[in-house]
Amino acid sequence: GGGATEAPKDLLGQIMARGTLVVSTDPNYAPQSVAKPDGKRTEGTKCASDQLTAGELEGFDVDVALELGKRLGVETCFVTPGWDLITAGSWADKWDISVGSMTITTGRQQVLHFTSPYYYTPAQFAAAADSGIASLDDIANQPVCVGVATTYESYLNKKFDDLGLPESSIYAQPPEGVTVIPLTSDQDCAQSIGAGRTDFQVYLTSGTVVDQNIASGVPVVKVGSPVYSEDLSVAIDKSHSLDPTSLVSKLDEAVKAMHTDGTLAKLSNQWFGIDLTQAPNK
Amino acid sequence: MPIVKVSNLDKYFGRLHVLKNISLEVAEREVVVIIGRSGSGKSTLLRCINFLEEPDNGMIEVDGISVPATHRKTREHNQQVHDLRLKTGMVFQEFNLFPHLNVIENIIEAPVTVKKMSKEQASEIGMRFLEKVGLAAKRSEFPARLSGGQKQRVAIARALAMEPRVMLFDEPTSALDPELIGEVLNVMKQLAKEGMTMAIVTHEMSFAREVADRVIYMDEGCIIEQGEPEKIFAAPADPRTKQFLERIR
Amino acid sequence: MPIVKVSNLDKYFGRLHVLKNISLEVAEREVVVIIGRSGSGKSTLLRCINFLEEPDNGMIEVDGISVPATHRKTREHNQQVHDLRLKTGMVFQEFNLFPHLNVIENIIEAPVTVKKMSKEQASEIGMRFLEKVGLAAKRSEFPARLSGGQKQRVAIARALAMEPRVMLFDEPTSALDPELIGEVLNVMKQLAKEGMTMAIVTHEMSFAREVADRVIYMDEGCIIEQGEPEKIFAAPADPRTKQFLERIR
Amino acid sequence: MWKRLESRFHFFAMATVTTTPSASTPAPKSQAQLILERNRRARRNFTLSVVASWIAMLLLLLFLFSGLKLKSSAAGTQIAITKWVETTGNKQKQDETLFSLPVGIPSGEFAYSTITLDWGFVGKNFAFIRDGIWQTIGISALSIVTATVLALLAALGRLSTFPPVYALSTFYVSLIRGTPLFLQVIFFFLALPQLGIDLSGLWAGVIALGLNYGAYMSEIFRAGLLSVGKGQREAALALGMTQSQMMLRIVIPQALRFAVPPTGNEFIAMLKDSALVSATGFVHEILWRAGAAGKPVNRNLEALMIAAVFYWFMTISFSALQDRLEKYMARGDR
Amino acid sequence: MWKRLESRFHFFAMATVTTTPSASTPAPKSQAQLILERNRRARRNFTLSVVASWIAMLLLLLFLFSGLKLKSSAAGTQIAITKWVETTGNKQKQDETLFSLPVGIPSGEFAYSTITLDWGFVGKNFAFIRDGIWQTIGISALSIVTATVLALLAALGRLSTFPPVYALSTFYVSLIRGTPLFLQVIFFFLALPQLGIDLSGLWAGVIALGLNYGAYMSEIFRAGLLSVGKGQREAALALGMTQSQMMLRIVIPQALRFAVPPTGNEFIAMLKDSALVSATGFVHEILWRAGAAGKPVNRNLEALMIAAVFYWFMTISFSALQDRLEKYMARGDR
Ligand SMILES: Nc1ncnc2c1ncn2[C@@H]1O[C@H](COP(=O)(O)OP(=O)(O)OP(=O)(O)O)[C@@H](O)[C@H]1O
Ligand SMILES: Nc1ncnc2c1ncn2[C@@H]1O[C@H](COP(=O)(O)OP(=O)(O)OP(=O)(O)O)[C@@H](O)[C@H]1O
Ligand SMILES: [Mg+2]
Ligand SMILES: [Mg+2]
Repeated sequence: GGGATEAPKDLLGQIMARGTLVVSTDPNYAPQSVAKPDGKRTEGTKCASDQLTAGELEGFDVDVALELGKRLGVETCFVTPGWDLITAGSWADKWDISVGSMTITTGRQQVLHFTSPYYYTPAQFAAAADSGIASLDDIANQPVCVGVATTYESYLNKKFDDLGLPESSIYAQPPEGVTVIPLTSDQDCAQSIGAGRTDFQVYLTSGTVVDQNIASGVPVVKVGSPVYSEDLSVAIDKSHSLDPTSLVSKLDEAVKAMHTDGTLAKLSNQWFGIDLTQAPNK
Repeated sequence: MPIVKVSNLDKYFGRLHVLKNISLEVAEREVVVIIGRSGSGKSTLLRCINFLEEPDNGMIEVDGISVPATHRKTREHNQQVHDLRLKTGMVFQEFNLFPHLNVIENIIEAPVTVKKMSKEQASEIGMRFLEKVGLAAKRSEFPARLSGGQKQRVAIARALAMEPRVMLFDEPTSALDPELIGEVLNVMKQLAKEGMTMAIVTHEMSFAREVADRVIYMDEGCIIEQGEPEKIFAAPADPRTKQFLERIR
Repeated sequence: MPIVKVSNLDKYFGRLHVLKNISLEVAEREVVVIIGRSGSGKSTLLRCINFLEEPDNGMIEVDGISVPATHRKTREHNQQVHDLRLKTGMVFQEFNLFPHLNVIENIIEAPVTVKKMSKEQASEIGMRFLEKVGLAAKRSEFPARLSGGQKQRVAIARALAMEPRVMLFDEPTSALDPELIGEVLNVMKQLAKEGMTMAIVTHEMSFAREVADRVIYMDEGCIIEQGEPEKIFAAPADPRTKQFLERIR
Repeated sequence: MWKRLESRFHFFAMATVTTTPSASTPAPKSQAQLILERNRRARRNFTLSVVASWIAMLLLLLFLFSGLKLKSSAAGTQIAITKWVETTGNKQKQDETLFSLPVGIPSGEFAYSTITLDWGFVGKNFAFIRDGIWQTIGISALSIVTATVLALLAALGRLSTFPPVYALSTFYVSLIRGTPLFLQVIFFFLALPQLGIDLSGLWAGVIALGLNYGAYMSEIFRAGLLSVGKGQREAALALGMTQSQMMLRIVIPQALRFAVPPTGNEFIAMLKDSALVSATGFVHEILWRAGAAGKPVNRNLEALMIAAVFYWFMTISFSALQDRLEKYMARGDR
Repeated sequence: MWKRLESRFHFFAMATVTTTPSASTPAPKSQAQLILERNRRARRNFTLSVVASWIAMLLLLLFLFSGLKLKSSAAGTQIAITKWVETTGNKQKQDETLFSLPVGIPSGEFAYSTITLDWGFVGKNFAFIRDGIWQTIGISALSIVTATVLALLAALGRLSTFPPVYALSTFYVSLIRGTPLFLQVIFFFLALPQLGIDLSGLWAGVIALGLNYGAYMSEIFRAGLLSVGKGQREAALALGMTQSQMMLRIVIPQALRFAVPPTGNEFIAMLKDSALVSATGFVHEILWRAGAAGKPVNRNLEALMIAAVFYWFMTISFSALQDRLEKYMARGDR
């Protein structure tokens, strides 16, 4: 919600007047954004009592959001609505922007403004370590798990229009004859395999998630090289009651500046161990 | 001038004509006992007098407040019914004490909420009537711990505490063990002696004989015959009355 | 040889000693009426005879099956109790008809489930007893549509359909309107005439006088005196009996 | 609601039949007839007013989701009802006035807008979401049967005098009521395989739902069992029935009747909780379909509203069924 | 469960006091004393057996989550209990035998493994998840109060003879019971602002939960109101009370008592449903914290189990409170 005393003309004005940038993020993706178990509320924060502060979250997205706030000259506060609510737009002015590794898709562009991408992730197949699946060819005619309503689901279903990615971002055609098994989130796929379920052996998600799965001890391996690359970007609600255009261009400038001055590359190396901020070219 | 006057009362339950053009007057200080077979309409008549049942036709008058039957529950009608109920006290077969309140709370509930009496004043009056029914010692007991006879005596005290002009009793001893009937009837006899106007539905014929100024025999929604108890019990005019009295021993 | 033999029966409810070393014999074809004040233990005695209450001490014998009181519910004890219950029929104050079954279903329920009789055979026997209590026409009615007197007569037919050797009645008419008491007492008189052994708790003194072979007066868990009805009613030996009989009219 | 209205309508049907003869013989009506008719009229008026109020509220609800806008116009002497439409050609949208009401007096500037839904999406996905009805009903029905059996066993266990049975029943109820249904579904789906029990998504869901509702319903059933008076048990025992015969033939049939209304409540709740089973990914009931249809195109609210319409419809149908069942079970009460 | 045990323990306390004098005077015990003692002993044995069974079941539950493995070894004449441990230095894991039981006879080859939890994760996140308790309790308490008020109003409305009130109450119950709680939360959070009503995440959740549970509970309250016999109402009216005095002073107090146990059931369910409020992003109760802690590191089950322990604990505490309340309200029954 707002908190300005004199009615600001647009969203950017409201943020400046309020002194806080309210960012929505999904705290279920390591290492993009994670709640710190031993997190402490930042002292002297301007964030409302039902918002989280810098001290309570960590991760790549969190650091990017903090940096954006810094460049606007305001404090960054976080809220954690369900992922569906964020991607659906119509935020009812409850928060200002989303910094949540959101892929730019055709559908989302109808309801959200996007800045230019702040990084790119490869979409990566992974399979249970003991499944014997070693190449993309082995995946044909297998059941494949994805998070419901993700770009991975659209890709497997060959709905490239929904995906809305440039030709150059797609490295490989989807395997033939797969049965798509959409679970509530990408994480549930790895979890099912980890728990010893045998309903499927393969899943498709972001390469960063697979890395994290492997690191946390789930017995899976990467299958083949990435199949496409997603442009991930900051999103702003089109239906905000205040005009968001100046905010969008301001954030776009900030993202571009963070690319050029190496801030993003540094953060990517810090959290992922590699630089994912360079635009893909086949 | 009668204190209760029932004129041309009709009552239907669905298609069932339960009271058929009943007229009845009760004089001040009179004790009327109503007898009759099960289903003859005795309870319904009593319950129409204080509008626990809405009559379909006719007029009820108690102590100068006369309320005609109506099917429109206007504000005015409701007010009249309320005033009329303040003139009458009722005692039920099943006692109907409020189980969540103890004895004295049961008694002062209505004086406090209806008459806006202070708790102290209501308690004082309540204790007076509780003593009258011989239960002053039970003032803090909950109803569940009383015997049936004690419950009914509290119920009588509760009705009396509103200081009504007429008391209506609907089979006050039918739910009691034979041994406990006596204590309730004694309280009622005492009330009659003190001049309370009473209308009583009962199967206790010896009590009726002793206390009643007038006995009314009802059958199928009509008053068949009425008169002094000696006359009714000794020489009923109507064969139905006779048959009923024989059956009930 | 007596058909019912109660020996040295003790029963406690918590700390309350309700039956105190009661011994009692009932001969075949004998009608015993038990009277006494409320709380004197009449119902408990009756209910101990068919082990609806587990006695704490003593022994019950019915028609050759003798069951000692025990606090260990062994399989053997349960079997004995079951056999004993087949020898006794019980009629309660509150009828306790099964409300989800109609009249004839109420009656054949036990013959079919307990005695594994076929439905046809059970219905035949059931109808015989239903005729006996004069309710053959009501065979398909649900209990809720019967009057109290009819309910109790069905309850009697239900108990009889198990062809017990002894019938126990616990205040079978106390929950009835005065007019309806007669029809139930008539059925019981008929039963007595046909030679059924019966133990009856009741407050109907004129009935007791007419039907009982022996009247037992209980007080505070003890049998105070017993004897032929003429003797008990006309000249009770114990002052408590006398006082009780006076109070109850 | 329906029960009450239904009995009213039933009453009308009767009334029509019985008043016909008096119409053909225009004899003066008796007092009884007049009173009967008056009472009947009062009841009918009540029913009609209730139905009218319901319709009014439904219309209000529809209006709130119509996307229409009330605006004062012409210096506040008119109220315009406008609609936000896409002007052909460019993708811009703008208000189009549908009609305006003159109010005469200037009522000041105001604008009241309602919720705009994408009806194109609704039309396209209606059938897809609808096809989940059978899955929803299927899961709920399987689960409620499981739950009923478990609840009955748990309720009987609570009355047992054999300590392990008593303890098992209280432990089950406490543990299951004490932990979230979501965890239970996940547990049956993800943890049981580690114990060597591998359930399909559907069965993991059904068993978890059944266990969960069984625990809650056991309290209902226990109340039902206790509601059957001591007299009924004693009558059965006195007739020589064993404990189990007494339970099966006398107590449980009566307890079930007492338990039907709250069990109906539980079933209605379960229709919606059955959506949790979708979390296992192998069941595609209404709410899953709503998510699948709405999320990719960001029409979550629309999709949920479609699902809600079906749920509401199912609930009302089920309530009607339940009323019938209650009436049937109350047949001994007439 | 607790109620029953508690009253038993109460009984022990009394018993101890009363048996003391007989110990100091070693007179022969009367028959009454012997019988009393026998009955008391039987009751105590029951309680102890129940407690023992509970403990056994808790231990079994713990064993299932212990990660221990039963394996036959030494040609099937021994059963080994082993644990899957990280051998220091490398990240490899392997079975380490804790101890083995000789069974003597060869029992064939078998292995039974239980669920392995990551106790390190549990230790690290326990406090984080625990801190959600107050949010959970707060939302639930606010919501149950809202729900109680709404349920009472709706139940009274159902008894109203004024058609719009009757219609409103039935419409409310039907609509809310007919649609999913999740939709209602979303509606209050994101759709209502379009109608000009802007609620914070917490209040949108509380109001949605309150409305939802209010609808279900109204049926409970209606049953409660109906359970207060006609005689009570008539007695109140005959004493000159108005309809509202009768309701407030006589009927509702008795109805509430009847409604306490099922309302307790609802509150226990609500403790868990309150998690839905987290979807708004502004409330961080137990289940949200469990998700946030567990999902990023694939420790969902562990996180949920921690949450479950808290829920169970809250449920048991609440049930104990409820028992007290029931006893207090039953004071007129003694
Ligand atoms: N609320 C009601 N709805 C329908 N019928 C009723 C209602 N109350 C009473 N009746 C019927 O009205 C008739 C008269 O009933 P009422 O209770 O006045 O009789 P009564 O003389 O008091 O009988 P009893 O001695 O059994 O109390 C009976 O046929 C009864 O079934
Ligand atoms: N289940 C029980 N638990 C505790 N006390 C009981 C129980 N049943 C009866 N009592 C008590 O035992 C005593 C004897 O009761 P019983 O019912 O046998 O008396 P009764 O002679 O049949 O009286 P009434 O004429 O009132 O039926 C009473 O004091 C009663 O309160
Ligand atoms: Mg009557
Ligand atoms: Mg008795």
